[in-house]
Amino acid sequence: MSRRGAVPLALGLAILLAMAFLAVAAPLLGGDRDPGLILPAERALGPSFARPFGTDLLGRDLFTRVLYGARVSLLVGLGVALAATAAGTIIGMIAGYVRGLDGVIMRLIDGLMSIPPVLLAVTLMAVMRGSLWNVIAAITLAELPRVARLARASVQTVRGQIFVQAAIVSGAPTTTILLRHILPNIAASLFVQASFIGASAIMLEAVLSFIGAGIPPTIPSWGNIMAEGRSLWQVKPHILAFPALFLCVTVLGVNLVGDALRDRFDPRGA
Amino acid sequence: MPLLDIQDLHVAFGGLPAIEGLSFALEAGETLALVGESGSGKSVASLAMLGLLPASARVTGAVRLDGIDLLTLPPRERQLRRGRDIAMVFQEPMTSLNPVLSIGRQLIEGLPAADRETRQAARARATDLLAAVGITAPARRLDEYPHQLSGGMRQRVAIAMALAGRPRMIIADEPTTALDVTVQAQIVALLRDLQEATGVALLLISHDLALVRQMARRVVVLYAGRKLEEAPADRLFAHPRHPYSAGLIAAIPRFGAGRGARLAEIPGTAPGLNERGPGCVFAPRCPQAAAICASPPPATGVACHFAGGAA
Amino acid sequence: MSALLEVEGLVKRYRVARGRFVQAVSDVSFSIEAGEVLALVGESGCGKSTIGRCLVQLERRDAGTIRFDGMRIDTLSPRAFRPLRRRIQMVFQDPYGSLNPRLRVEQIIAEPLVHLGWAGDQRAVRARVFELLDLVHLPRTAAERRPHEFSGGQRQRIGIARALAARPDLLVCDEAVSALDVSVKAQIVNLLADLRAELGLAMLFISHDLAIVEQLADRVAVMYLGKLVEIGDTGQILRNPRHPYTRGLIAAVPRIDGVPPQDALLAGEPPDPAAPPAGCRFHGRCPRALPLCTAEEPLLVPAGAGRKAACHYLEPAQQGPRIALSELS
Amino acid sequence: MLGYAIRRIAAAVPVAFCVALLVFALLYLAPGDPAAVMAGDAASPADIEKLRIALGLDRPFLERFLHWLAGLAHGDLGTSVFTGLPVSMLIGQRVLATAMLMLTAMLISGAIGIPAGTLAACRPGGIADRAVLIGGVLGFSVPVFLIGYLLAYLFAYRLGWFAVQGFTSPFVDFVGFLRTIILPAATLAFAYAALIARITRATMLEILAQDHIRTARAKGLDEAYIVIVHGLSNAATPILTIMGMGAAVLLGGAVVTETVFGIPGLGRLTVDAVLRRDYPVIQGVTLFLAFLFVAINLLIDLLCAAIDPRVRQ
Repeated sequence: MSRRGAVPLALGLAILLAMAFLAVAAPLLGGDRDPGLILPAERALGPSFARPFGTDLLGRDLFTRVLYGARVSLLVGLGVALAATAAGTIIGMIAGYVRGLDGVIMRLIDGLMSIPPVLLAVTLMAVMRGSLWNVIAAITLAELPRVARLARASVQTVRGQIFVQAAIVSGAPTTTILLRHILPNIAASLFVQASFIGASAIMLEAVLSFIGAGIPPTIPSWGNIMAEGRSLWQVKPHILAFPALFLCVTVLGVNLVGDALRDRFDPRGA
Repeated sequence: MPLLDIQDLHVAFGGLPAIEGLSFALEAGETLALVGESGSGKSVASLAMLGLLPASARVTGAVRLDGIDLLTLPPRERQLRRGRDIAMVFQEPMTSLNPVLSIGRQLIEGLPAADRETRQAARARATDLLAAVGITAPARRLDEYPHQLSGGMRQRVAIAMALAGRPRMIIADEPTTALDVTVQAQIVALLRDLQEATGVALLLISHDLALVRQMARRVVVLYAGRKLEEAPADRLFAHPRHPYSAGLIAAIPRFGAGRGARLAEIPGTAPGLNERGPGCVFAPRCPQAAAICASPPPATGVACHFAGGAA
Repeated sequence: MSALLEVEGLVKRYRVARGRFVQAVSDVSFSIEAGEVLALVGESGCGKSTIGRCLVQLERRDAGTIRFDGMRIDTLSPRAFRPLRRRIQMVFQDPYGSLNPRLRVEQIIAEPLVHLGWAGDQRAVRARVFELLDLVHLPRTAAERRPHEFSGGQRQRIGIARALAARPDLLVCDEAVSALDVSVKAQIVNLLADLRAELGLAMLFISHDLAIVEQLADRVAVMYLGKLVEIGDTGQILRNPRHPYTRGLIAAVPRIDGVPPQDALLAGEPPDPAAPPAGCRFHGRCPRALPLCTAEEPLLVPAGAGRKAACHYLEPAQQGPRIALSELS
Repeated sequence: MLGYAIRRIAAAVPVAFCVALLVFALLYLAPGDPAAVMAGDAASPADIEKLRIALGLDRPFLERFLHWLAGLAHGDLGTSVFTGLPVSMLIGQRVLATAMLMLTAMLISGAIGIPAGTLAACRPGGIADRAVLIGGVLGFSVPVFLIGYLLAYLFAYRLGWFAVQGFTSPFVDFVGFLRTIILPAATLAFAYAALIARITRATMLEILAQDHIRTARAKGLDEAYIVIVHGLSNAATPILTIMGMGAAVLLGGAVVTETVFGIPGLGRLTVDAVLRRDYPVIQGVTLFLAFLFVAINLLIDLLCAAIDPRVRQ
């Protein structure tokens, strides 16, 4: 069992560590180039030794910009995974344990879930000024219902188990039951879910920026770089290709880790 | 020649033996019980006979039906014998029927081709089968779904399904365990009546000695994957020769013994799949265990160094 | 004199679907004296487990009163009930599900000690845990291990140790030995009998196994479809059942020697509890049912020798045993 | 069945109401002043105030919400600030392209995902199983743009088999429709097929291990018959349910796919409205798509009830 999941897990972790390294070391690896440095003489160059990823329409170095873009993606992925999981778990635990609130909370969650996450995030971003924190907030809200539903379902499953009833008979107060008996038994599935939320958030940020509703264009993010390459995709595909490839590999890394963890916790896999 | 002849059956999962060297025979029309507690391998044995174990199981030995070894048959031929030669009734009436197909459909699909030449003929036969297992308004039940029936009714349907292929023997794996006592008694009576009426042989698999006592002529006692004793039921219950059989019979709560009567215990617990050595598997819990018990017990007769050889 | 536990007119309903209710427990009354074992028997769905759950407030009763030591407990809020949990404990059926797989055995057994006001220092708790492990015949090394390292019987011992931790006066055993193998079942039944004698425990022993009930219980209460149909001294009831259902139940018990009297076998199965029959709930399966039984519900009335039964046409009281039980096994 | 349908439809009403409330409240509560955002950075405070009054943004929440709801009841989703056209009309013009895109994507994904997942479950560890596992990870990891541009670059730009941009109605020119729809639908289907294959595999693995499958085998039935009739009939409910929830993936993916392939659909409408800060359009389209999602799931629940007698109860 540990053997089967070991290779993908190692691969996923390696990808994530490499990306994290690139993101942190972006100023060093990108040389002295500023990701925002505009060189009109060097517009839309193809990849070369000096400019491994080429340049964009304004003559900015794409390699440097892609490295800086990793910062945005990882920050969004991690930020949303943490925020959505924390908030969703609390909401789900309340809905799953306090019977009176369940109906109201779940109708609202169902309503929120009926709006596809991309659309919800886009809508939110339409009203808010584009900024990294607003993007994280919008995506968190879009991903929240999934976590809340899973948490609620898990709480209800565990809550129905006899050891929870035994704890009640043993006089354990509600906080003890939630924190000692229920939370540890749902933590594994929430952790797995958090990794998938992270992957989804990285993807969503790219979508938002790609359609022009995300991070402001002044900050290099993979979605922004792709948005800039959109108009010339037939003749200058490299502008799109490099950030898309990085996005792909990063999300793959997160998904590999998530899958491996899920297989470890629940071999049936859904 | 016996109807079913099992020789030196071994089943292992991932190198761990679940059944080791099981041999017994079943005559046509006979009722034989395979008795054991959980982990004894009794259900594994029944699934091995039908070839229903997962591919990860290693099965060796011989399961001869009319002299033909089922284990060496090509999968397709073996599949055709299931339901026709050997049918099976499972323990859980709540889960052993398909919840989304109607009772009629599940009955009819198991009928031999000759019995379902036309839709009407198939329905008529299915109705007869339901009537035979004591289901009231059988024609109406054909269009109902399992969840609309009570546990006892579902078990009757499962028995009707086993009869559908006109088999020569039925394996009943804990057929009454999941049922309430009053319903249990009804199913026992039904199985006994059906056997009398059709002459089908019955291999009863159970942990319940009292049930075995009521139904079986002969009994094979299994423990930790090994056969410890085989005897006619009367003799086994009167004079068990293996210490485990004796302990098991003594441990049954006796109705009518009166308040405060103490049950005979067998200390300890049965060994897991990875805790079974070459010696007697019961020795760690056996009151008579001695040094010799670390060596393999006699291969024939009662599997005990102290039981005095062949039975 | 007041009993340790007095239950009167207990009713528990469950909502099954839009406006449809199942009356799982319907107007049930009984009492348990200090140190007495009352067995609650019946088939699945008869409401016996629900009663146990109401006693420990895992369910709230819908009507009726529950008195413990003369004090009314059914109306207490969960918070107010908590001090009483020390005195009423429960052993569950499923030895696998009833122990939190993530806790060590010591933490499991100590849970009532921690929450029910026995809190001494760590050392005192540990000493009590060892005492309890000794009591249920488990090695003290078990304290450091986790539930999955134990067999079903050993787990059930852990569950019993937990229930006894706070030194309760009343133990509710909900099918506590049903899930165990024969050879292990005997161990646990004997353990419960010993503990009962040693600690003077009162027990509500919920079971469908009449043979075990006979060995453990002072009195028996028989339930059918949410109703109490017969209650009284164990020997009396099992030897000379006066309610036809009790008689059928006893006749259905598989016996180690030969076939039980077939004439007493009950036909059919309990009807849907959501739509119980009018009149006597048992009339559809009763071999002796008469028109009165479909019209009028029989009351639980004295039926001689301190017992009660709810039937319009009681089985005749007999001097000697009706079924020669002692010769049966 | 009828009773179930009525109950299920009745249950969808509060959800729909919550959706409406949420869509409205999100735009109301979100930090930032729509009027200020709409007017742009150069606008003076007076301009912003004028716009606010014009949009009715100065009224209290409840009044605005009720007013909006009343409009909804008459099919009035408001008027586009940018084009001056009714939002319902804009949606009406573009709904066909999106509906066709989603429908085609659903067909492609179902046709690939269900057989693949079933085969994978029949032989765990086999080739199909590996393919589904790997395809599953890739399907969730490869961004829609990458597949979209890759397919467009290869099959439309380089090979010229399909149209690079645009959409042709199937009622006008079916061949033209196929030339415009296949690439975007395949793009959209990628993640959805992966989802269906995965859930089919997981569900079938679970069901093939159930007792009633053992019963069917003990009856001597053919293995293929067991998998298809006994297995899939039980797996249908969970698979369909996940397909319904996964429609969110399709709806979200449509936003990107329509941008990549220049399809004049609802996704494109949303993107344009966002870029122009055209709030009534954003609100209208979001609500419409959310209702569509609720309706798809309602339909799927009814389908499940038709298949599984237990659901009907």
